[in-house]
Amino acid sequence: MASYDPSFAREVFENVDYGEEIKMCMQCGVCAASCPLSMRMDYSPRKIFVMIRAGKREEVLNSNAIMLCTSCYSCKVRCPRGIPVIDVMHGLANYAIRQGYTPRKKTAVFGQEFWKQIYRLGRIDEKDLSRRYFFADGFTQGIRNSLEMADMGITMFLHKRMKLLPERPIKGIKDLRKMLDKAAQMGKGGGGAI
Amino acid sequence: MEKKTAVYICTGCGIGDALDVGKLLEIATDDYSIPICKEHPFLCGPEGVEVIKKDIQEEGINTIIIAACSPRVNYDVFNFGADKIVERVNLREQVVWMQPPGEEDTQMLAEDNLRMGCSKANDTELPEPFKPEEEISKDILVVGGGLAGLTAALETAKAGYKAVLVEKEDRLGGFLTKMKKLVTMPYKELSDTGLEDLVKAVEDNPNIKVYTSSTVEKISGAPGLFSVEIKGNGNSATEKVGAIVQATGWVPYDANKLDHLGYGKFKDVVTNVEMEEMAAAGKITRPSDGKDVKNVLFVQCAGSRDPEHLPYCSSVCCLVSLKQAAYIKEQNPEAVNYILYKDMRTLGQAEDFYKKAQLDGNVFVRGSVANVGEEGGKLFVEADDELLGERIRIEDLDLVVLAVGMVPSTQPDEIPRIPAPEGAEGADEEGMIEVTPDSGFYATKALGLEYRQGPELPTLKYGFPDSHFICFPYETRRTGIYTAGCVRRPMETAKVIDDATGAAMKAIQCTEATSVGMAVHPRSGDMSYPEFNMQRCTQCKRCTEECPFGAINEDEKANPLPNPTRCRRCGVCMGACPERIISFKNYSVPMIGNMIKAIEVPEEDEEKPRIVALVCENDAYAALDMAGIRRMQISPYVRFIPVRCLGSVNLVWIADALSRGIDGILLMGCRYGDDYQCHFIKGSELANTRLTKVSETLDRLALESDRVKFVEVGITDYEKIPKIIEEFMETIEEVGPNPYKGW
Amino acid sequence: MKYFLYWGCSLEGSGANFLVSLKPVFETLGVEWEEIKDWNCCGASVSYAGANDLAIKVLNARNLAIAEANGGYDIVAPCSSCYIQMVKVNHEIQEDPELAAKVNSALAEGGLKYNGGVRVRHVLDVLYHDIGVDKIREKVVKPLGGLKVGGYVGCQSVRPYGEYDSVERPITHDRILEALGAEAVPFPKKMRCCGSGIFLPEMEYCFHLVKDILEDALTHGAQLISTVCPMCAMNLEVYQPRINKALGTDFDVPIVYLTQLMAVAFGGDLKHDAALHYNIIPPEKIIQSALG
Amino acid sequence: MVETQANTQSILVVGGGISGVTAALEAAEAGYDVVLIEKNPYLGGRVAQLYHYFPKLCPPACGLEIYFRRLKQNPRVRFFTMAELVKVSGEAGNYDVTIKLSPRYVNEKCTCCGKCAEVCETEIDNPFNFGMDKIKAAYLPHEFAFPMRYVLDPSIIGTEDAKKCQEACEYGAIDLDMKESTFDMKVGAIIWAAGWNPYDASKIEYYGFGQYKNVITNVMMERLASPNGPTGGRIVRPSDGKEVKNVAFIQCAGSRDENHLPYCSGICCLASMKHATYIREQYPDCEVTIFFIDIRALDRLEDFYTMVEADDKVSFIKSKIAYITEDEETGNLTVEGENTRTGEQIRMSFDMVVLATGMVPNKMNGVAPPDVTYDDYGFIVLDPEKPGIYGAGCTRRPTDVATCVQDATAAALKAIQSIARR
Repeated sequence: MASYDPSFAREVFENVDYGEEIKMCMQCGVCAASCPLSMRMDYSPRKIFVMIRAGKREEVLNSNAIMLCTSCYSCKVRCPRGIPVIDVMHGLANYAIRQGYTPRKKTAVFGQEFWKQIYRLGRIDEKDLSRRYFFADGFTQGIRNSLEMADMGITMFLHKRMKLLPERPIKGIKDLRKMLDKAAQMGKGGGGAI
Repeated sequence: MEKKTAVYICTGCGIGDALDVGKLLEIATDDYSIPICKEHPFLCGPEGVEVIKKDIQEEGINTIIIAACSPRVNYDVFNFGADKIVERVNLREQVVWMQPPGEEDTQMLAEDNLRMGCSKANDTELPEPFKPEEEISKDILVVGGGLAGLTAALETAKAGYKAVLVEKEDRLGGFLTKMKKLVTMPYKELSDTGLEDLVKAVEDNPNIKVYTSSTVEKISGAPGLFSVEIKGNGNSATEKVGAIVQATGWVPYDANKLDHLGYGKFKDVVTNVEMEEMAAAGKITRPSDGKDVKNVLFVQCAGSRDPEHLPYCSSVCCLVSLKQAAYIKEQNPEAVNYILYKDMRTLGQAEDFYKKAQLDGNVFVRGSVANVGEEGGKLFVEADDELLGERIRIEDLDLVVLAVGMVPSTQPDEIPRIPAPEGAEGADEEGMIEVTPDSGFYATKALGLEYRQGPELPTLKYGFPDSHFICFPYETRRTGIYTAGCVRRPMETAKVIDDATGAAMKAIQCTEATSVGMAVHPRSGDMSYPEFNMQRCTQCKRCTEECPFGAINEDEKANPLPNPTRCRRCGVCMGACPERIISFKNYSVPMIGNMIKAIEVPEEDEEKPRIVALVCENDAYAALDMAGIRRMQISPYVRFIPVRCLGSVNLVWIADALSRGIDGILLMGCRYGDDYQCHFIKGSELANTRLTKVSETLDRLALESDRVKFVEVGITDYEKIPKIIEEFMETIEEVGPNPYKGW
Repeated sequence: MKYFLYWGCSLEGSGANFLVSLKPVFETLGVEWEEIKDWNCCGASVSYAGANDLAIKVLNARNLAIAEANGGYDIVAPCSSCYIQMVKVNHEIQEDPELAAKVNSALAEGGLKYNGGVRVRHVLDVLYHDIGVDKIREKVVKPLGGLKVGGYVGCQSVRPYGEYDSVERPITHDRILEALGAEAVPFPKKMRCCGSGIFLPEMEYCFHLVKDILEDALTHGAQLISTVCPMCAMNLEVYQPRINKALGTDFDVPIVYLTQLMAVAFGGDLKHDAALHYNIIPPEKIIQSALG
Repeated sequence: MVETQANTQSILVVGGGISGVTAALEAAEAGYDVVLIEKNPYLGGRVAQLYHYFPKLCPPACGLEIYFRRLKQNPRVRFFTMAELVKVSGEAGNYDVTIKLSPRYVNEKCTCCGKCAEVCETEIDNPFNFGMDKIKAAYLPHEFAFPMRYVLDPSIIGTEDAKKCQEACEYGAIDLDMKESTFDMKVGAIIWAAGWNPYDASKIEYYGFGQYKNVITNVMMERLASPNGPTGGRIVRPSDGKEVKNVAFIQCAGSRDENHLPYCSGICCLASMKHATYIREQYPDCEVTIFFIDIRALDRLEDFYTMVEADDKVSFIKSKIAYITEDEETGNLTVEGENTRTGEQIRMSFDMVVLATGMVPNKMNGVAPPDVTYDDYGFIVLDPEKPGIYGAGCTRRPTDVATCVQDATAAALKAIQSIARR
């Protein structure tokens, strides 16, 4: 039998971006039904919220739900209590990764590579991003991934939908990094991912 | 008064085309020798009305028979003052709009309606309002000095009337005295109880006389004439009042019956009432060791919404627990409140306080308690968490608060027993039986009414002396006595204040109406009242037993002692009386009897059966009009006679009718049973039970009991009416014509 | 009418046909624009996996601050993801002074400050409200004679704020299609999500989302689908062969940008102005048959 | 000029619904003079449109009949239909008010014979039935209409049709020259009982009301079930008139929703349960599903919930529905939600969906003197500091009929307190 433990809820309120918003949830489930991928989730967003209240830390931070948000905003638009469910889910994803959990590793890696590149260049270089993403699991897997997706790359290339020159860092990249570092420090729960 | 009667027949709205009006006029002139009989193409038009007014002025007409549309319309046009008798004969809705024009049967129906009208007008007297020797008091007695009672008294006084307030405790305030804060409009934050100001306002008001540490010993009399004996502090006083507001409040449901929730077993399991007292007294601590409180769990619906305990919802507990959770947070922001609920019931704007409680970080768990236990000096609760979908355990609790519900102060701890009447089921070996909630002998003592039907207000299921009616929430079965606040329905403070103000309004209104001899709801304004011809009374007690409002007392010899100001003018007593000694100036047994006699009964060989339908004038009669407005066709053989209430139907009418050759009698009344719609509570039900006794009469006349039938007809049942009539006509067809025809 | 045009990262790559077609369309409609100096990525998609919320806000605030300091024209974002990121951050900064202070103390590290003085617009907003369907209709020289187009709205172009169109039943996209002479076929799933930024890592799940959308559009008679979001375009178009393989479907629906159709209708060159040859599933035939 | 005999001793009651009529009668029967105004051509307001009351399932017409009889025989109440309050000034005990009378085009000579309707050719959407059917432009609002008098719809004034009606009337009851008029009077207190409007369901776009024929609102359901409704009381699908086999109710359609009405409308749970009984009475095999957030049945009304819940064809699912989509061929509706008890995704098909829309209070827009306070949602607040004008019924809180009547009775006393006579 599960024991309620309010400490995790408090942890979420204090350390997760938008975490305190879940206080207002009245468990109507409209978010779950509005979510395009909720049927793929081990727990619906609504269920995640009730689990946070119950203190199910491991289950929540390990759940694929917090990584499967497509950012479609349907939940936020409909929530009768005005909870930005999407932002809470993003916050949880970020927090889980920060805490060393890796639900949906691929998405996590993709996201982290994405951010790293922003931090490095200030912009995204799509081909470089996908390369890094493919090779995240080491070289051989990288080759395998690349080959698998090669046809797509080539098609995109043939249809002029791939930037040929490698992306250069923006001029103000140094300042940008300073800003991001500061933000990372000041951000909720402190400490960014980089 | 010396009657001068005139008949006016309107030929408008198709009446003239469908009927032989000349023939109708003849009947009035010849059969009823009415001096003035006129027809007019547009009687309700200015010219038509002028004709009547002219006759009133020049001929001194004071009794006017208008044969035209239904009395439900043009009531204002045909109102010629209180000193005139106006009788309306319905030729439009219930004749020409329902029957084919020019037919013989249509004409016969119209003629009978006119005859009945003439006969009725002849038997009608102008009512004289009841004026007692004693002076009418307009003061209001308020029993109970809680929020409801204080409000009722204060609002009464503010309107310029005097109030007498009786409170059993030594200080005013009732449950408010135990409360720390209130949640009320606009439900954003907690607010002060405002008790001091309220009590001060009451005590300082010259129009309010306050008795504390006192109870009402007994109340005799009737609206406008109540005499109240108040006992307290060793001495007693008598007050004369006109009407009464009972605001005796509620008691918390007995938590000792909730041991499955750990009450009594664990010191730190308390009720919301004990919690409130603790909070009001100062700091909320653990009863067991006086230590600080950090984790609290509220169990909602503790006993409420539970068939084993209180099947109803106590309405206020959700808000109360949210309020008490706020106390805990005020005391220690780090504290955790769990609210274990079935449904959060924060209606209307109160939803805002639910949101506040959420914002404060209280933990809401939808589910039900499985077990309450103790471990290492701390409580734990096991529950089925509906939304988590599993059995959960909440530990380390300092306090478990049971949100117990409200029981009306009227609900007796032990249900009183009385000697069982003949053949009653469920009587014990001593022949005693539990009284039912709707008996005047059921409720806990609060008023001590010297009423033949018992000392207290009859209550509904669960012991609330509430109204049975949705449209008339202040209706009680004791005229001039109204209930307010949580005694009649569990309600939050905001509603208590409105409710008490409304009850005061009703009480004041009753004294005003009584002072001019008028009836109160539902026959508001009616000046007539029943008069008893005592010489012929056989002390059968039917009237005193059957009056739905306990209006009639009894002397030791079982003679009825009427109390006209308690009376609602329904005529149930008139219907009950086998000796026909009860009558109103404008409504009596002979009057309806004569109307029936006025109906022409064709010879058997004419094959025109005759049916008399006695219909409730509020519902069934209106439904018939609707049928007419919709131009529905029904049998032309039925003669409809409106009655105040089916309960006023005296069996002698049935005998009269049958002995005159009427083939069948139909009673059209309101729904009875648990969800009865009769505005005189028992009327239609009584009519129905009395019918079962009619078979004797029928046997005596050697007639089939099928000839008499009771049907429930609601006001919107007009679609069903043709079928009802048709079916009855078929029955009559089967049993054949009444052998008494032509006797 | 002058705007900052913030096209973001993908319009230089996978969404190139959007940008190529947008420029001549703006020119025809007399929309003046300039690029935000040294702009940076908006941090859309799943960047939250790598950064906390404040960092992402600051990222956007930098673009807003630069725009504010250099004329403060409305920023128009063709990419729905860029749009939603910026408009969201902009709202939150404008409504929450506490947040504004935090953001600015981070911006200060690079000597920038944002006062909340800029307005962020979606390209649909500008086309519909600033320019208007009448003006668009005027400019049409080659009406898309009854071409049945599924105007796919997706998510981020209107949700959550619905500043310029209904969040549940948007119309702007369809009205513009109609102004071009095309027929906007109604299909309920036009508001459902395609998988957006997590499509690549969550392909097998997102295939189903795209399948539902394409099916719905086709069953309601669409010959091709138009969109205003590079991510939608990518997910709906490029993965079709894979979806067919994975789910046994046989999709071959051209996915074009609204601006490509506009460029064509405005009489632009199919290649040079409308960049139709950038499309992997060729829309030319269908479009030309419509032009007759 | 209308003669009201009103003065600073009189009470003006605005709104002739159950609250207004109650307030007027309770005051009048205590001996006070009342002027009652109603903007519709008949009294009774919203309750007149109901089929049954919960929990007794009895017809409102029954109580109204008594109310109207009390009104008929009480000389202290003067009432005006098609009348609106347009101006108020002054203070408690001494208000100057202006009343606007809209033309009915039918005068007191009307006998209700119905000839005008027979000849009138123009048909209009029946306002009494929320436009679910048509009526002649010369019409009696409904059978129980009080006062019992016809009305001409302004749309036919100046047309041949109107002239036809006039010629058809044998009693000179049709007066096409009637004009809008106003009159002033003094009153001592005002009771604002202007009632409520159903929340506009089309604003909840994802439910498709107004787009999908078989998505209706709770107030429309009352008319569908009423014997004098558009279908003669048969509950059928608007799209094809078919009998219903499977109906969904969506609670809190707009209520308890920060995007719409943040408050709870108080009555919708019981109304939907009542509607379930309507349906079950007509169709022994029809399935009913009620989607809710919390079921709110206070006090003894819980018994009604218990009774409906016991019906095995009625099921309650805790879920806020997120999507309704229509099958264009069949007109059936698919609803999507999450069953929050089981966590399962709901995809259920129904042939009719009823939206339990909430109550929006009618404010004293434009006419209110400064001393009326409203809460955040436009409900009138009873402020002891500001006597003279009192809200009654649903202008104070969204609530049921019984509470409205209690509240209106209370308002009557408050009004009496603030008129001069003592």
